[in-house]
Amino acid sequence: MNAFEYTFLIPFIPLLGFLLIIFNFKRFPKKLTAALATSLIGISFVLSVYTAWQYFIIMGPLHGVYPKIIGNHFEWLKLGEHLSVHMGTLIDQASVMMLIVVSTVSLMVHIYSIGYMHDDRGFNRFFAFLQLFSFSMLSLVIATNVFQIYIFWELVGVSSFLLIGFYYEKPSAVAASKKAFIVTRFADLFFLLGILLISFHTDTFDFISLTNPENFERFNLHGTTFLGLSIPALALILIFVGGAGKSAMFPLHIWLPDAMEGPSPVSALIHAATMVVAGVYLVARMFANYAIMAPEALALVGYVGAFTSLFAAVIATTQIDFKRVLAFSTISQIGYMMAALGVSGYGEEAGLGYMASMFHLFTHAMFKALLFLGAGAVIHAVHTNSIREMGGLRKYMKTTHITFLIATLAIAGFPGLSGFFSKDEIITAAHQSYPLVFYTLLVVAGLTAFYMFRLYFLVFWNTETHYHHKPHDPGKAMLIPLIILAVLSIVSGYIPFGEFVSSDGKPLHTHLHFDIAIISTLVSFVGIAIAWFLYKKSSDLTSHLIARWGTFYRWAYNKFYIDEVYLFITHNIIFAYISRPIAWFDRHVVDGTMNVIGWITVTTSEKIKGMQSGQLQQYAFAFVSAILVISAFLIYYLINN
Amino acid sequence: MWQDISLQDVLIVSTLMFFSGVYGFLTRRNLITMLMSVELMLNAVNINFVAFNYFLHPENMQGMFFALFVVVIAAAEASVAIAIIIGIYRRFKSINIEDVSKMKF
Amino acid sequence: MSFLMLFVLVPLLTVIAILFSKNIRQTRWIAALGMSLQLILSAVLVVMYLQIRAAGIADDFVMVKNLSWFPSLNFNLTLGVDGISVSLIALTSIVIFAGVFASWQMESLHREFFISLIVLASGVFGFFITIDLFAMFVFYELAVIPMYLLIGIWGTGPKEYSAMKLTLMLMAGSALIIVGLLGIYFHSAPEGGQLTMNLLEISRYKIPENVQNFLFPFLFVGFGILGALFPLHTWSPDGHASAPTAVSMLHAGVLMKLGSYGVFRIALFLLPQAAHNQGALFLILATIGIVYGALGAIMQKDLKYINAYSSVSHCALILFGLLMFNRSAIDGAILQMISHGIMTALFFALIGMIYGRTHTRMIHEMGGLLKVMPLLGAAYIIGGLASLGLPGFSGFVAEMLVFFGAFSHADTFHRIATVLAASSIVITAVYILRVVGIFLMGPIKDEHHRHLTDATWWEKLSVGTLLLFITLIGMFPSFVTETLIGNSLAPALERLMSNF
Amino acid sequence: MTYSLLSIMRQELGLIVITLLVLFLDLFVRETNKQKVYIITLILFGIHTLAGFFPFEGGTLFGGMFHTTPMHILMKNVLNIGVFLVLLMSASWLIMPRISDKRNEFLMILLTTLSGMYFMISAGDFLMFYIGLEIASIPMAVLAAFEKFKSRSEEAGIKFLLNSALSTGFLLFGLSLFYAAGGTLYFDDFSHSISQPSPLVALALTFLLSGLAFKLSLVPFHFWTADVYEGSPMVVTSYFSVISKGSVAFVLGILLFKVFPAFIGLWQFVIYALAIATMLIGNLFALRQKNIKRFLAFSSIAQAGFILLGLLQTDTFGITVIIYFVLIYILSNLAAFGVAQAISVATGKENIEDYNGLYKTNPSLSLIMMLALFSLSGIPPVAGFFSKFFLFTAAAKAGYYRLVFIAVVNTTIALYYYLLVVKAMFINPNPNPLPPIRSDNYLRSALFITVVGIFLAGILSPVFEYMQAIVDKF
Repeated sequence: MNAFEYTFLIPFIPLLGFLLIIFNFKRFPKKLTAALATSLIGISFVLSVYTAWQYFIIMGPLHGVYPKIIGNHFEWLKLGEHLSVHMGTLIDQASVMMLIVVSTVSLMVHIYSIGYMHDDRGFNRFFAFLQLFSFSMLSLVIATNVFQIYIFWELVGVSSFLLIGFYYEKPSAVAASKKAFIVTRFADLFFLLGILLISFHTDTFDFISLTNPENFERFNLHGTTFLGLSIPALALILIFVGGAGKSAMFPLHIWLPDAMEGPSPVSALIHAATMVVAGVYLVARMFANYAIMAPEALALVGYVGAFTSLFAAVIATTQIDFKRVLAFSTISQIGYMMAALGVSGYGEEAGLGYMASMFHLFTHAMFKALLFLGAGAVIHAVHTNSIREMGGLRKYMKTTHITFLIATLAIAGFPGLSGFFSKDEIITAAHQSYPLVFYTLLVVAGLTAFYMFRLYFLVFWNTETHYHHKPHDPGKAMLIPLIILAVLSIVSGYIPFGEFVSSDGKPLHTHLHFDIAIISTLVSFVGIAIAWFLYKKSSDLTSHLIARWGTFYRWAYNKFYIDEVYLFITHNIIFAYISRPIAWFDRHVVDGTMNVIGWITVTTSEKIKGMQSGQLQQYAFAFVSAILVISAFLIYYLINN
Repeated sequence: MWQDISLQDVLIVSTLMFFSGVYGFLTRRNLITMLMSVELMLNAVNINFVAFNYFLHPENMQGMFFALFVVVIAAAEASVAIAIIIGIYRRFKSINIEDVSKMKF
Repeated sequence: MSFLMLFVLVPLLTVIAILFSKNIRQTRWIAALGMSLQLILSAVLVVMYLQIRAAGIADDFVMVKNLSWFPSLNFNLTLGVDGISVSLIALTSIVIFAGVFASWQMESLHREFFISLIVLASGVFGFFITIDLFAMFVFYELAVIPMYLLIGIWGTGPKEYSAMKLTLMLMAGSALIIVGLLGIYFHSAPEGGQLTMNLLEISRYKIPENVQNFLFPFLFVGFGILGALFPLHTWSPDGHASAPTAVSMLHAGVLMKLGSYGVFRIALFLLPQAAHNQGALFLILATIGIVYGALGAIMQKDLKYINAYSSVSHCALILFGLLMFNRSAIDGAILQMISHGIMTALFFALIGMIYGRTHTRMIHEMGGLLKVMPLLGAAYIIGGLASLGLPGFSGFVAEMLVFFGAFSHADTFHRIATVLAASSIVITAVYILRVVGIFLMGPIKDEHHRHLTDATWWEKLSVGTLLLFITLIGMFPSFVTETLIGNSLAPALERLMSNF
Repeated sequence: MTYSLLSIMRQELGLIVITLLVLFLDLFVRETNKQKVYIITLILFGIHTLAGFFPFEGGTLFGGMFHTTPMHILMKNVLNIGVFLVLLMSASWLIMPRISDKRNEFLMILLTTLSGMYFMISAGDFLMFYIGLEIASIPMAVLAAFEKFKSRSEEAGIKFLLNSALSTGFLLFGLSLFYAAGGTLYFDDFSHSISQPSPLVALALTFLLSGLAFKLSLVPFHFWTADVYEGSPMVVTSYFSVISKGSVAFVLGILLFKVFPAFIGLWQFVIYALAIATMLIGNLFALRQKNIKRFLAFSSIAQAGFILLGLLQTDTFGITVIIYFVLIYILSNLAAFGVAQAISVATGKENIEDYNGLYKTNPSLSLIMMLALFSLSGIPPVAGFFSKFFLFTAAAKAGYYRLVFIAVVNTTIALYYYLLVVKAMFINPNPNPLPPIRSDNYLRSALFITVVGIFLAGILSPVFEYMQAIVDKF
């Protein structure tokens, strides 16, 4: 018996909603669907908050450590002698924090979607999928073991597929959904191999035993290695690849910008706040393993994160699609979180990076969701995605403007807003041990401020375009989430996060590092200033700059042609040189062999027909020769034996 | 005189007869001649039976009797064959075996 | 009179009843009734089986009943089931039940069609309820032959060619099997005594190793042909593409499982040492088959071809799992039999239904069908997701069991094979999503398609039944893997492992 | 003595009595009553067939020249069944113009050949065997040439007769050599007198086997088969392909197992090689036949190759399997010929092409044909499967796994061409299929019997077990 048995309800309530809606998707009126879905996710939200309250406040740390509690679980499947997969809920710092994030954003998006999707034919379908996603994501975050994570990992993947391809009549949406699914699936293959490898050596999936440093001695981690890596390093790198796929780390990031084909609320929920950080969450879940068993794998995580962060930020500065800028920004920010994990150590003060990463995950979820929802509101109002066709919107969409500004400031690291605090912790953590990462992140901070304000100025200031319909603020259903999230974007920075979430369960007392904060703030201001200078009003300067930096700009604008590389590999190499030849080979060689066997038989039959000449004497000749041959053979045989 | 004839001599004759029968059967185109060749073969066999009986197993008469039966049956065979050959001649206006090959392959 | 005999008698009676039917209405209702009864019987069988196991009876086979057939040769009709055959019987009745409803509108020569279909099914049932090799072989052949007529008469496209190829290749497989069976028969009593075809009695002794080595390829390849063993799978794409809906369903769904079941029950179970000696070779073929089938499916243009290649890949995974010689992999392989059986039946049913409306199976000639027929489209997508191994559906569990089982071999050879096999989950995703993207999503390509209707009640029933089971197994896999199959794996495993 | 003669030779005597009766009736009845002679013959022969099944121990006559045991009687019974079916099937043909005036001759000659086979089977020495063989084969030439108004029939007759004469010549030459080697023509003495094979024996064996192989139409002694089968009237062809062949198979079995067991090392080789050649060549030729009779001729050549699988080892199981196989083969082949006969008599069509779309107009004929072909190719649940499987079992028992494999692969090839006919009837479209055919009751009852047999003789194991029990006693 424990106090958290009810936690299984948190994911199951949305599942119920999904089933109810999907089986009645032709029958339910829109209002009923909206009310049902929103209230169900609302219940989940309340339960999540209650859980957090109970876990962090009522229960608090036991002997100075936050315990990991199995809410409830049952054996789902036995995999071999020792291994079995359980389904259940694991309540600990990270999962409770994630519960809050997921249920909050999900609730906001639900409310927002009531307004956003109001005129859409697929209203019921949309809410069903949202519920499905919420179920999968909530189950993922409270998974008790890595295999359960994998299961729901796939399910969130498919929900994401369904939602990206929501406008399935649009070829680009179909292509995007396909791409998202296949790229993440590709990464999941490595995740699966990682799970196979690590479970083979540790005989367990369960986080409680798997990530407990006291158990590490008992694990049988010796064995053949690959490329000189130790077994845990290999396994953890494989798992990280899985996470990288879902979290759109370089070079597996290509699906995320395309995923913006989905409706904006989906982008906010899945591709900004929750699913895409699953990779970070996964690494965080197994952080003890990374940090203690395979520091080299963790370093890789850090470098990949930092590089991705920079890479995506550079691309973001050139994009003109509203949501794509945000998508690259998301990639960049997740890179931040990954980098933070990578630079972190395990336990006590060394675990600052871990805490910072989680902190940033939390705050980022709030302001990035807000940004996307704001983008949705704008796009809803002006019916275009291109920021070139926007401008001066601050006059028409006041509330949207303000909330968007708050979010932009938050992501840019403006002092006092949530992003400022979390970023500060990350940069501090990097500063301690990884100078390269530290400088990269610093540059990225500046770039972030720059491209976000570029976006902001281009959309809300700059030259006003001529609009067919006068844009206006959206209705209440959409505004309320914006406002709530804006508030959260401001206040969430003031949560003493380290007290609640830390690498080893012990509360971590953090404080603002002023030296670092000042530097990073300055960098941000520089970014903002440049953006102000270039984009507040339309000027020729930008085109001059673009001309000056022509090649680089073009490369960045084309996302460094990574997509093309993939396209080339898949279409021109795998499809054209492997799959098509195999199809050909199968038809003509393998099948051909069978046909040739038949052909040989028939042809032989045709060729030997002359034997049956109709001439009696030829028959007799065959008769006599056969006798001679057989008797000669028999006599020879007899004599030789 | 005839006591000097050995089994070997007889066998040479019979074998020659047999295979000249076979040869005739294979090469002659006339149906009647082919029938005659077969008779030659059967008679060679008869010689064999009689000779073996006389030289090797004189204790009973099995070979002799066998030869007698062969003669009888050969006669029956010949009669049927001639009947059919006559029929053939009516149909084909020929008793050349090469003409009698409507069915083949 | 054994309860198991009912599984052959009910189809037989159904066939006789259909002989006297007057019109298509009667025919299909008789068929539906008969096959529903069969479905109920299977449910009863599952319950009975569980009760027997619950009563603590731990025999390898239960409900064993020996009906003397050819006493002088000791060929008997020995009935008996274990968890594996029980679950496959259940699979068969599910698929044939859905198949009857999927061919509800079979107008031409309807009586002959349903008779052939049910004869086919009774062959399959017979194969699963007997444990005497001779009787098994009789039923096996019985199941193969109606296929020729079914494809040849009611098929589409190059049906005669496909039917002929399929029949001849499978008969060539039988040629190998006969040699293997006779070899086993004549070595079934190494210590003297009566020769026997009874699985249980043969398994008491050890067939000499050189004999095993000689016979194993015959049996493995022989059954492997039906189980789509690379490179002898080529009957499958053409055969499936040409066959009428219910036949594709039954064939890919159940008949191909006869092959894998035969491999497991006969080749591996009776010749364990040879399996170890030669396993690596066939494992390579199975691995190639997995990847090859999946890659081959990517560039196909015909819906049925895609599914046929996908079946090649999935069935190769069954063989792959079986050749891992450990509990979870074999468990997974058998679950994969069931899962693939239902899944592929679902696909073929849907393809048939879509084809019945659009009169084309070329994916590029269709588009946006999801909008026109949301139920069928959605079912296809769900089937596709199940096929690419999405958790919550049966395929996922099966694949995971196989991979985990395979991964417990720590040597490089098995590792590489496993990684390659696992890579198929990505390729599968590629071709499934490709086809879904082309013909279900996107804009409507053909204006005529705009007015097509969605599923009728019998189609819903057919598809719904299959979907229900895919999901149920996916949600509660332990019921199948542990309760049904679990303890029945022990005898085979014991024999396979005893060599270590 | 007289009494024992009557009882031991009762089947032969019965048959001869029936034959003579036909002769006399034919001489004395009026033209209008000739059909009644046929019916009387049929009834008498039916009684004769049934009487054969009374259990009887058998015995020996003429100092061992003639002997009969339950096994011999079983063989004769199997042949009787076949002949009875042939008689039933011949009814519709016998009333055709230009045949009807000599229909009773046909019955007589047919029964005469059967009596020859009886003697051949029951022979206790080579003389009796030879006489039986010739009684069985010379009238066959007459039967082949029975439709003498057709040149093909005449051609068939002469081809059969001359070829048969040649083979007889060799066979006799072989017998003379055996006589030289063993000094006796009695089987019992013979098997005791020589125990070591010599080159002379090898030569003699080859000549003897070639004579029998000719009758059994084994490759390469088979060439006459197709031409003769095609040219002969359909009924005669069916008689050739099942009864004549079956009887020779029995005799071959008896000779190899009872007379030459000492030379097993020699003849096993020959049988092995002939089996492969026969199955393969028979199948390859059958592949491309257009005429149903020629098609069935080559198929029957291939079937003869399968019979050899049962002859590889001298044990009772082999003999049982051969008898069983011949029974099933008689039933299935006669069913196929029966259908072909019905179509041929009604429409004169004998080409496979003409069968296109037959199922539409003649479903039952097509179904019977299909069953027969499935049985011939060995598909369960029809009887052919069981007989083939047991043949394979026999070969495997002798250790010839590779031969079994080759044989089964040949089954696959055979299945291909059998399916071609099935395809013609069921699948091939045809705007003008043959009209619905209504055959007479005799043919229909014959077909009914064959279908029942095809279905039940396999699944019902007592048929096989009955044979095994009888042969075991031998």
